[in-house]
Amino acid sequence: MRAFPKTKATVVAALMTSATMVAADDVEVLHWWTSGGEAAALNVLKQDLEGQGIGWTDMPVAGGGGEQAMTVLRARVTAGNAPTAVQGLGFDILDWGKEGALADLNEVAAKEGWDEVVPDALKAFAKVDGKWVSAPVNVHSTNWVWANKSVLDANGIAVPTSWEDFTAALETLKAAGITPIAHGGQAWQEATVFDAVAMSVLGPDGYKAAFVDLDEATLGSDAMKEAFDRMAVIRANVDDNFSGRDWNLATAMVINGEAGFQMMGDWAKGEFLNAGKVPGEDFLCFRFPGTADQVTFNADQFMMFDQGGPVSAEQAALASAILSPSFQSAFNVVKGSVPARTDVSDADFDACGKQGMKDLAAAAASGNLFGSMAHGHAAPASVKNAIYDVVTAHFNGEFDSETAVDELVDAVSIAK
Amino acid sequence: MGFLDIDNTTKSYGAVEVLHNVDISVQEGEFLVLVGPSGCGKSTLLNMIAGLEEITSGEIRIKDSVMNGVHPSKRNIAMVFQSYALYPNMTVGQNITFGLEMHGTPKPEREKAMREVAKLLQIEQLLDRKPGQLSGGQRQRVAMGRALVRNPDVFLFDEPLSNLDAKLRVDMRTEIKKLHQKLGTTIVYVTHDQIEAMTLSTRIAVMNGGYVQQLGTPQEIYDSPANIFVATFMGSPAMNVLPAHVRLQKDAPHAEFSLHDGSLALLPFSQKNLAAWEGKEILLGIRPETLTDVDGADRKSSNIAEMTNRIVVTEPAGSDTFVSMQLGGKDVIARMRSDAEVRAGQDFTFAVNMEKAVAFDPETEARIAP
Amino acid sequence: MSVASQDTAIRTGRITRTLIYVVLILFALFYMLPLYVMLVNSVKPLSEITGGGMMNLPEEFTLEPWFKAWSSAQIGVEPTGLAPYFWNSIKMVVPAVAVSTVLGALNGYVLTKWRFKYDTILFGLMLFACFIPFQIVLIPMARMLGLMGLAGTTWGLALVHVVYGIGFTTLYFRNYYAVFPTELIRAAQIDGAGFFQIFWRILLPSSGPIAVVSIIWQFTNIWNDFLFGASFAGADSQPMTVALNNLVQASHGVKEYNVHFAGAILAATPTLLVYIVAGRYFVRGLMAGSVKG
Amino acid sequence: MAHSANADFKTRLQNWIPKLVLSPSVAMMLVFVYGFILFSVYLSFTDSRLLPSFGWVGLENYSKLWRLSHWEVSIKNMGIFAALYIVICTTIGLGLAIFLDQKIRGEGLLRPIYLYPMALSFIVTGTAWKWFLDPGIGLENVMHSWGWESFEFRWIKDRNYAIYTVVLAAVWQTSGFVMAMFLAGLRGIDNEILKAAQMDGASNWNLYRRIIIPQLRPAFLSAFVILSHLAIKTFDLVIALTGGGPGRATELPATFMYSYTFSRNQMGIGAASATIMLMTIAAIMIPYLYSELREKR
Repeated sequence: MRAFPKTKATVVAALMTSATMVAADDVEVLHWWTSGGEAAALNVLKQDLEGQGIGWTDMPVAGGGGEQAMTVLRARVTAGNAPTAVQGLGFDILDWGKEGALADLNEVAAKEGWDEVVPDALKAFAKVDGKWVSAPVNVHSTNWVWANKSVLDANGIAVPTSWEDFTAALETLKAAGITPIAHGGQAWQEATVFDAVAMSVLGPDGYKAAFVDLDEATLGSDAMKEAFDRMAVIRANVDDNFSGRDWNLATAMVINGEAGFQMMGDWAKGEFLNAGKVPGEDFLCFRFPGTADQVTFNADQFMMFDQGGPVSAEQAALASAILSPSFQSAFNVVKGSVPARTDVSDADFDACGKQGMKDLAAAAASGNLFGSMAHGHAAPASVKNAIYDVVTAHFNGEFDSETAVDELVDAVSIAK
Repeated sequence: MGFLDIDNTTKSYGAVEVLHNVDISVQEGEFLVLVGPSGCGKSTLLNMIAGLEEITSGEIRIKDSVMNGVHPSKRNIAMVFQSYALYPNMTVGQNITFGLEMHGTPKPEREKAMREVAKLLQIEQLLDRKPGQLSGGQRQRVAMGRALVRNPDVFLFDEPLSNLDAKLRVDMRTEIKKLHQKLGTTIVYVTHDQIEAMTLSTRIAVMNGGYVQQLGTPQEIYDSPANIFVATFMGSPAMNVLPAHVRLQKDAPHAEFSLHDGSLALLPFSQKNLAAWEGKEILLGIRPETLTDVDGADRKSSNIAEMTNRIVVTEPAGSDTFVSMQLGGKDVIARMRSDAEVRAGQDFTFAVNMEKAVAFDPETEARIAP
Repeated sequence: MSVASQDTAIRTGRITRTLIYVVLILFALFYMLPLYVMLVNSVKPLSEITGGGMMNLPEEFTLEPWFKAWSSAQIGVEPTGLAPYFWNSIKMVVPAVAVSTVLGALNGYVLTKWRFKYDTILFGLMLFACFIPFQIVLIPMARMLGLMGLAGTTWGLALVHVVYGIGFTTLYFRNYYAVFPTELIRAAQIDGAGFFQIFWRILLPSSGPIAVVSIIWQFTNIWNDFLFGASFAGADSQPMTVALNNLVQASHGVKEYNVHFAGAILAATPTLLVYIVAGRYFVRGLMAGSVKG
Repeated sequence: MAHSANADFKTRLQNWIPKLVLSPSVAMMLVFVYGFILFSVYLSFTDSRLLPSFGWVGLENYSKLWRLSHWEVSIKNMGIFAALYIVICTTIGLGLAIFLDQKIRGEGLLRPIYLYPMALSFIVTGTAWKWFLDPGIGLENVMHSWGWESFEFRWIKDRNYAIYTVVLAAVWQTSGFVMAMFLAGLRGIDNEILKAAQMDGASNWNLYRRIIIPQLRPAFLSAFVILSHLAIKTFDLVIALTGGGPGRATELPATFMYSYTFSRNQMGIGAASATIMLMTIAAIMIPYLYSELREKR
């Protein structure tokens, strides 16, 4: 595809011009935020727009962390009927941008000074060829560990800061008859864990070389084998019943004290809060041991699809509303993530939220902010899924770490 | 020019010709029966008259207008089907008037016509029933009613009686004949039953292998069959056919054939033209009713010959007794009066009415005498 | 065409019969199991479910999840429940089922009673079309709908379902009409009925059993379809399955399983009703046509 | 034939109407089925990723496809799944139909119970099955709570056995439908033949084995067609039940194709797998269709 960007762009552009659009002053929004909290947060945005006289046509398609919505999007674009705005993640945005399907938001971006307040690592996924094409909503960071404080206290475990501490803690919990790690056996969850483990083993440079540059030497290195070995250790500390479990059920195990730790993105916090738990008192959040300075992130954004011509007033209004500090704060307080711009007040956020914002700012400043491989912010979907295949197969015991490394190199080369 | 002309008509499916140059002219008021074994093409011909099958070449005319390519409903014909083809979802009344309705006849007229036909066929009490609630005979009447109500130029019947039991079949046969006599309409009737053909028709077309083998009155067909096929197909029991040699004795041609013990019988022909066949083999056709006991022989006949032969089986059938024997190496059946005293194994003297005997060319199977 | 007598003439002994009943009832339990799980858990408060004991009867009976699923669950931005989507589905399913059934009937009629050269090959092509995996048609279909100006409309969606349904409806009706006496068609022709008159007056009134099969088959398939519904529906025409999916698959947040199950049963109600009401005729219809080859 | 020009308008129209009536269906089929199949086959030779693209790459997608262990797994799974699914559904369907045909009291109640799973989509029942099969909350847990502590049923968690749970759920969904087809077949058999065979002294077993089951050939064939078509299209079930897991242990060609075409932006490979799937279907169906349709001529 990259070999023929130009032809592709014209094809899509041709599709776009023949598009039949929703009524002039409506925005049609394709998204997969259908759970109560998310939808409520999105409703804030909707009301904001309606206040400006802009109607909101809702097009929710849940499933597979947006996969289903991406399929629908493809059908819509092919039909020449692209929605005005579409929730998008990482490389999907870049791919659509390269297809020439997205609108140019530079005007509104310049007016509102987005370039100054959005971290560079995030901008890499919101701009294509120097043009703003989508409006980031939030930043999730994915290298969190969630722990049940009373379980840790009861077993005399302090917050682990190194792999060795961590394995020792796991041993202690196992000996105490508690499942050390709550885990849901789905490919993306395993990849989320692998993300953090790889970061801790390979370090920031190695992580980038392996998952962003797709460097074969790094992918096939001994360090990578070490990462797989650590995955095996984690697997050994997961209960037998993990396969196919939803992430929130794994979180529930930590909440209920059946398990000690869970490695999951910051959205897990909502589960604790919903269960009436208080951060710092009932549960702990900390970065995966060995990744204290790094933040791997994924960011939800709204891609603005080219409606044939200059960006419409409605799209600009929507983008501007998304990036307004008030919405960023209101939304992210609910969602558990942190704002996409670094100048938002942390007043409304809880302890974990405050820490998240601080971490993000620090990581962004020190060059330690990385797109998460597991969540499609390091490599394109094909590579991401190829890595999923290997990680999940290894985690489920299909092959050992050595084979896993070979498979990884091979799978990435096919998918590249 | 007849009322219904079938003029040099053929029918092919792809490369296969199934009807060969059929030529039949039917006069108004005639009752033509197409008879033959299954697969002989008789139903195809009927369907071509009806317009249900296309005509490959030739012409079919009704009342002098060409029917090729004319839609069935525009030919002013009516048809009674073997399965009666009553519309299962309609009442008897609706079945009868459906055709009129399709032709745009106003309702009062339809009702009137329906009443008349129902009265004629004595099915008035059935008008509100569905076909599923009727007996076979009743369905048959409804099917005829449906045809009659249209008052068509030509009636077509496609084996209408074959789904009825034996007794009903005879009754309905008579009924159809009466109806024809009363209404005087032109009828083309397809059957494989030669008795129906004989009893109903004014003329018969015997068909086989896609050819009309013989077209004629029942009497002609019976007495002077054009070939062995017609001879054996028409009549029950079938005509006996046995190989014989022609011998001249006192200049008169005689038939010579073997009896049960191999000895030869020599019977005189009535037809002198057979002298030309002297010494050659022919096939001799003798109808069972012309092979009787001496007392039962036809008195009016001028040529009764006698021979003695052994009886193999006797089959008393009430009105007649059938006797089988060996003649010319074939099983041959004779028809006796019921009181003839015969028993199996007996050597018996038979009378043969040689006036009615038929001779065929063994090569072409065509009749050579009379 | 006549429907043969009901039960077999085979006789069985007392012990065999008891065994047969036991097996039949065991299978009935097996088939009922998931429905039981769904029903029982849809009338429990969420806490009882997450506390385990999936098979247990509810300690506290509540219809709350049902009301919530119907009218106030979060489907999109607004907490509308499944109700509006229910009508979207109806608006799509009814025309799609009607059109595909009528087309199937007409096709079956032509293919059996108005034979022409190569009709068997055409039918074979139609039949083979039933086996196309739907995933591969998404993109080209989207383009076609866009070109026809039907993208994102209920009509477009109905068209898609008609297209991929006529193979089966044609199969059903063709097999059924194949044993329908051709003489009836001929009689009607002689009576002066045209192509459509024969169809409406003669054939269709006798097509009840097979129409039931075709309608059941199409109704269930179309109602339960998710892939086409999600891909080709517009924002205001998303069908029930897409809404249910949004309810069940909500990515982050608390999973209200009781509401999910209640919604699932609600979404399945029309198809269940169709099976219960028309199921009696279903076997009869299958008997009359589709399994007779 | 000179007179055929006289054929009245109605007659000529009548000759064309059947073809006219058939033509929309034929046109739709040619475009929306065969056109799309050709398109998809074409895509399998291109470098299409996110959207269709027309850069010719020859057989590259196919060679990549066969290097993917993931694809091999899905092919192998298809073999296991299709074979077991078809055989078990047919067996259960036939068995239940025979049993239900013995003048059973309550048939009117049992029949819809057997049939109803077909009415539900797997978006609906997938979760219920997932729960039921889950050792933590499902059958195993229930058995334990009923006191059978040693009971173990954790196939869905075991990558060697998970595919069998997919079979189980699929059988649950369609065996009732197959039952209905066989029941219809049984009801269509002439009872006089059975009576005759009974007088010949055939036991019930022999009666079924020698007389009845051979007469169900059309029902077997219909069942085979419907089951194989469902087996090939099985998609929702896997997504809802196992999501293809544990690991990738329950991937099927349909899920493989979907994920490569739509989630992984490797439309070329997805199209290649679709092409292979279609060829497989054709290899099974064309001989069947040929024999079926030729017989009916």
